[in-house]
Amino acid sequence: MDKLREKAAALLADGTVTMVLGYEEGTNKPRPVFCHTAEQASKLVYSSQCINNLAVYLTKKEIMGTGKVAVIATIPTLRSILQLSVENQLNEENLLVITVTDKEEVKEFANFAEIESYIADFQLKLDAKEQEIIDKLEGMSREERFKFWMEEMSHCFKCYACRAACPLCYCTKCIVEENRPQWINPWAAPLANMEWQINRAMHMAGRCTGCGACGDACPVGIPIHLLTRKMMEDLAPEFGFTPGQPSKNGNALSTWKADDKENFIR
Amino acid sequence: MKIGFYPGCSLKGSSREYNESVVAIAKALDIELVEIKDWNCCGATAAHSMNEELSLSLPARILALAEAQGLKEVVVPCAACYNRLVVTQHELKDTNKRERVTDIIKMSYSGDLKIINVLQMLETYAVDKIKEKVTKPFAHKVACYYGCLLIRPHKILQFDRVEDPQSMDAMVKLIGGTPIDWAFKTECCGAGLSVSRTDLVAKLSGNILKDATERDAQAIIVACPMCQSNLDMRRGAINETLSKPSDIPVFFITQAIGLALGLSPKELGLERHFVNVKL
Amino acid sequence: MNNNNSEFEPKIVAFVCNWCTYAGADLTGTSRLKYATNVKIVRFPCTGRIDFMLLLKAFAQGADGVIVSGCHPNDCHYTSGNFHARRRWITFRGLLDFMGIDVSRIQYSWVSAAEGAKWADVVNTTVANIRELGPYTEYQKVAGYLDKEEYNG
Amino acid sequence: MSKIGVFICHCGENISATVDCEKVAQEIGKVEGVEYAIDYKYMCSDPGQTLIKDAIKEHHLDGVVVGSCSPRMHEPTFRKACAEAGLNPYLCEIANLREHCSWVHEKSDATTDKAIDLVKMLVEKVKRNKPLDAIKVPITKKALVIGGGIAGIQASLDIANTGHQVILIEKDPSIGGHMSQLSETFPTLDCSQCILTPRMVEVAQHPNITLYTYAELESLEGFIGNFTAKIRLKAKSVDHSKCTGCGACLQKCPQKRIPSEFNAGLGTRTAIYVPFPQAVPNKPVIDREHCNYYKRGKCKICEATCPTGAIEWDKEDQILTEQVGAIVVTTGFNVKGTDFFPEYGYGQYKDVITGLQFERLASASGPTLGEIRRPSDGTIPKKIVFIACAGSRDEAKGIPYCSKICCMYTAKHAMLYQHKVHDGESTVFYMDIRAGGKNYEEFVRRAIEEDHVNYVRGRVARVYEKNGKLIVKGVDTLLSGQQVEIEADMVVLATAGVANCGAEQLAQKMHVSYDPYHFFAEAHPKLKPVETNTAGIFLAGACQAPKDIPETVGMASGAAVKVAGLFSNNDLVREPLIAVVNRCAPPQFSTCVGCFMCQTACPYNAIEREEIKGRDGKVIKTVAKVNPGLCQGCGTCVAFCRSKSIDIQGYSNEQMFAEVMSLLNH
Repeated sequence: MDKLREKAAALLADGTVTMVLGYEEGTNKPRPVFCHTAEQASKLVYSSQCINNLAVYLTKKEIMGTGKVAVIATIPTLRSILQLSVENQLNEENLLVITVTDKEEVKEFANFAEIESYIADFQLKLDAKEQEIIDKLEGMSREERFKFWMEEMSHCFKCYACRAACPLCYCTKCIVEENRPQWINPWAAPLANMEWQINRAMHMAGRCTGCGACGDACPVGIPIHLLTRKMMEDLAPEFGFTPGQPSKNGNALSTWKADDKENFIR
Repeated sequence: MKIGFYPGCSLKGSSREYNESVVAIAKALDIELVEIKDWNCCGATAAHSMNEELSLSLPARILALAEAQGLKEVVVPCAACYNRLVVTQHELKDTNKRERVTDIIKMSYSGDLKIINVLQMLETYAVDKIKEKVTKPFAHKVACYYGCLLIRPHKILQFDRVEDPQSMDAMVKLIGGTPIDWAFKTECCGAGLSVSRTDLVAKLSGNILKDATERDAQAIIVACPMCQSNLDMRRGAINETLSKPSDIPVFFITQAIGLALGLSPKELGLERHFVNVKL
Repeated sequence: MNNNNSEFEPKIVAFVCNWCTYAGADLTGTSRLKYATNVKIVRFPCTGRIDFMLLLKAFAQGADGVIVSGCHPNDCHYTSGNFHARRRWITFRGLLDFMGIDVSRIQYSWVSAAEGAKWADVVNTTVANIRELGPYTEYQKVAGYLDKEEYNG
Repeated sequence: MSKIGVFICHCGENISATVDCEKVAQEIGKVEGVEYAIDYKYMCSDPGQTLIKDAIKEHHLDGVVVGSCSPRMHEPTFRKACAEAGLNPYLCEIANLREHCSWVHEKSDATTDKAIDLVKMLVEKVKRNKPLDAIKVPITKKALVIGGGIAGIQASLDIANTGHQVILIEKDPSIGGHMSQLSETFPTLDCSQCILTPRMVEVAQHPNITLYTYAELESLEGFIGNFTAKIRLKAKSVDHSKCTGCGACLQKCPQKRIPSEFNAGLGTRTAIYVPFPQAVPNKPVIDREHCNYYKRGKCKICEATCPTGAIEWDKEDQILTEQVGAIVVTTGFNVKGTDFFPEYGYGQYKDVITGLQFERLASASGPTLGEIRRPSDGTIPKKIVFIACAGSRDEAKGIPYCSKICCMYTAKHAMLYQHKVHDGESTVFYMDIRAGGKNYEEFVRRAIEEDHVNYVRGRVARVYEKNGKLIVKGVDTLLSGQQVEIEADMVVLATAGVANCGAEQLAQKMHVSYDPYHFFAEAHPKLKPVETNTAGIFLAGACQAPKDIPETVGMASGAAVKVAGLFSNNDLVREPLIAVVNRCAPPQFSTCVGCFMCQTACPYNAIEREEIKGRDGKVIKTVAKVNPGLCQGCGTCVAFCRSKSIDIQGYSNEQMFAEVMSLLNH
């Protein structure tokens, strides 16, 4: 941990970066912190408790400013960073990515390619809890599944925390703000809520890196991250990509194969 | 090496020598033949032209038995049986047919049994063995006669080239023989008309013998009881149609191989032939 | 299933591409083949243009079934619009099914400009299927949530 | 508040027979925003159109919906009418009340109700239509012709003679194609080369034609009027600017036993070769596959003999980029080899040959200098059998279609044989004789009656060799119904005509569709036989289906006229139904966030990157931009864009959304 603080302090001190994105102690778990001075760097912490996906800030001009910024990235964060880079959202020059290895080593990445080879060793796996719910849902009849989700959706009050927490929801104008036409009604109602979630999931198809930030962010605990997660599991074998690793040229929906299945088409 | 074995009626009757030679060389080549228990007629009778359900159910039962007896692969020396079994397996890929037939035979049927003819058995499991065990090379000029049932319908059997097949020729080369290039490899011998229209059999088989002799073959090699009996048993009738009578013997490929392996003519049932075998 | 729906007339919207299925449906007409009146065709330039939201909107607006149809693979007027569409639908179906939305109410098909008869057949069989399934009240109830204050779970 | 005019057409009885048009008009009249609604017997008629024009002026309509036949029928008609009345044509929409309603339903209220819904749907759309202007794209007035057979030659000459530039590429070292291989041609028996070679020379000398032999299409991009073709100039290893075509090298080349393609494998050629004496250009190329130097690194005898030092050993393929406005594909066909026929000996009998090989035997420039001699032993066959439909019209062989030319050339072959071998005996086995064409039937009769060719109607079951003879076993199904067995010296198979090798890949390169047999597909079987479904790409000759010389030449001229027609305008007027990326106020400038996923989704690479710069010239953001020239308007990007920043004119999100809503909300 000291190594990390030293590194951050150094970077800020010699002006390599104008800010370090990291974590500090929070009420019950570490929370994001923006360090602008070497002193602030002493607050930095790093542990498996750090679950916020800091990549979400990297597309926010108001936070990033124009100078170079260092980000202390967990594995999920690294995945998001790669996806963002594929989607032309990051400027390699102005970003310095740091992580802490299992051996407590502070690792600085020279470029995105290095990040890619680094995370290649970490497969993205569904944890038991998620798998359990998915299995439960798949065990249900279709009607039951619908009931389940409607029940869940009826709790949603459209706070869009899911959107705010997702590093890949960086559109300057989201479809829910589109009113010509009004694709999705703005008010919170089961249909509008569901339509919003379906859109979110479809927009994540082939892009989601499975960090689960959306699910964690939901104040009423709707397991929305399962929608994208499940889709990832289904599509990966179908379209031949590895969950959690960005597909360089185009994603699942912007590409095709002549022999994609069509057993459902007459 | 264990393989399931379906002899069929011919091999137990008119073509016993085929059975004897198959068993004999299998032994010599360390292939253990496991005869399917309680097997029945393959339906290569009137059945397959008279009654579809029957023509499918008979072979289906055989296949089901083999599956039930835990066999993965079955060798079927008789070309007619081989043809019926494979064709049935093909037909039963159709779900409706399969349901109907399994309902008739009241047995479970998966359809993943591998059905092979003698040539396939030899070329898959015995080539090297044969090479090493040949003691008396079968050094003769021979005409390999495949007949129709072994090759056709090609789309279904998927065995060898539909015209001018090669597998038997290869076997013969293997035991030191010289297969001739001739025209009647797959022409009709008269087949089932053996009894009802002997005259036709005489004419058709006649053409075959004629071409073989004219290209001075010393023997004809077959892999089908029907062909063998027509060419051999009907020789008298055949010779009446020929300007100059033919006395060339008709071997089963298994007999030829048997001889090459040094088995005695007796073990191979050569004395049962009508046209006596002097080479 | 709902067999008490003999009187029920399903509302079905067909999203078709301009070059194959729309033309195919024209051929159905010129061939004077008859089909059910339940289906109304919306014309798109290409299946690649068909937004999944429009399908949801159709259901929300009370459609009991939806047809999506375009050019056969390799016949797309825009060479690959239908391939993109096919991927989209593979993804979309999986998601809907996971959310318990009845994908059997969406009939995908390839109908070429030459397949007038096939179009009539697609329409008639789809109408029959939806009749069998009955009205999509399950979804419409949710959609009408704000209108009638009677949503329960 | 929009003012829509709705015009319901009875189409005589065609619509009104099952749809209550009057009621439709009334009901629509009540729809919000509909200013004027009326029904009329024939909207497309002059008075009908006048009705629309007058209404537009009188009621100041800002949108028009015509409920009539399919828009594929009269959309242009009515849009033109609107334009004439001063209304932007793209504010006019057609509700398909005939093909999609009246013709497919019985007379009933349901049918009328559906009609009303369909019109309502379009009313809702029109309310959201925007005036659009047709897009004008300049046309590059230069044509690319692919394939230098008779089709390509004809097309090139015809286009060039209209004063336009033509690039003709041919994959072989010489132009001429299959026609140059033929001996005499039916039905007049005039020498093929005698009529062809002058054309070949004309091509080579034409000021408007640039000829590239030994060249293939590498890739094709762009669209009608504006294609970019990359052409691979295969290395000839001989500098044709230096080579005088003296042919000294050909004499000296030690590799002499290479089967000659031109002689269909019956003759041989050297490794450095000119395919045939009359070749254009008449200069050699080195076949690197067989050349000693390229194989073993030594030889170079040709270099030593070449007086002008034209040999270039390490010459590499060149890629040439050309801008062209139109393309004529004339890549021709091929014939199945004898090895395609197990029943005729898997091609192992030397004296069983294809029709094309017989052409070479019969040709004065052929390996036997026009004498019919057996490939096996060079003797003159006294008995010859021709088998028509060898492969063609044979489901089992996977070629169900008729190759069309075989009946005629088989008759010709038999005739030529009889003329050359007077004591010879020829038999033709046939299924039917298809001799449709001017003087064709007469030609066949002549073969039968004057040259006494023995025609046997029936199939040949087997051909096998026996003491030097080919035994042809067949059946005469016409009279005797008997099996026939002929001891022939030679057998000629009229093997099926098939698509040329590589046709499939070429089609994919050019985005033109093809049939299951890899022949290129015409845009319409009757009315657009030379067009493909890709605008600006045309077909001629046997690459579309097997056809004879006159038909090929006719088709080639047809394609040439299409090209000339296209080139008669300076620019191409295209429908403005294309995608556009939205714009909005700074600091956003556009809601596009520049993820550029749409780039991978676009089938036409029509989406470019546009940098939005501030006053200081610094790049504020990079967003997507649609190239209106390339965009074909499929809208795949629209459905794909997450932020709905890209939309397509004429099928916009608002319009489609409104249509769907209108269909159901009642």
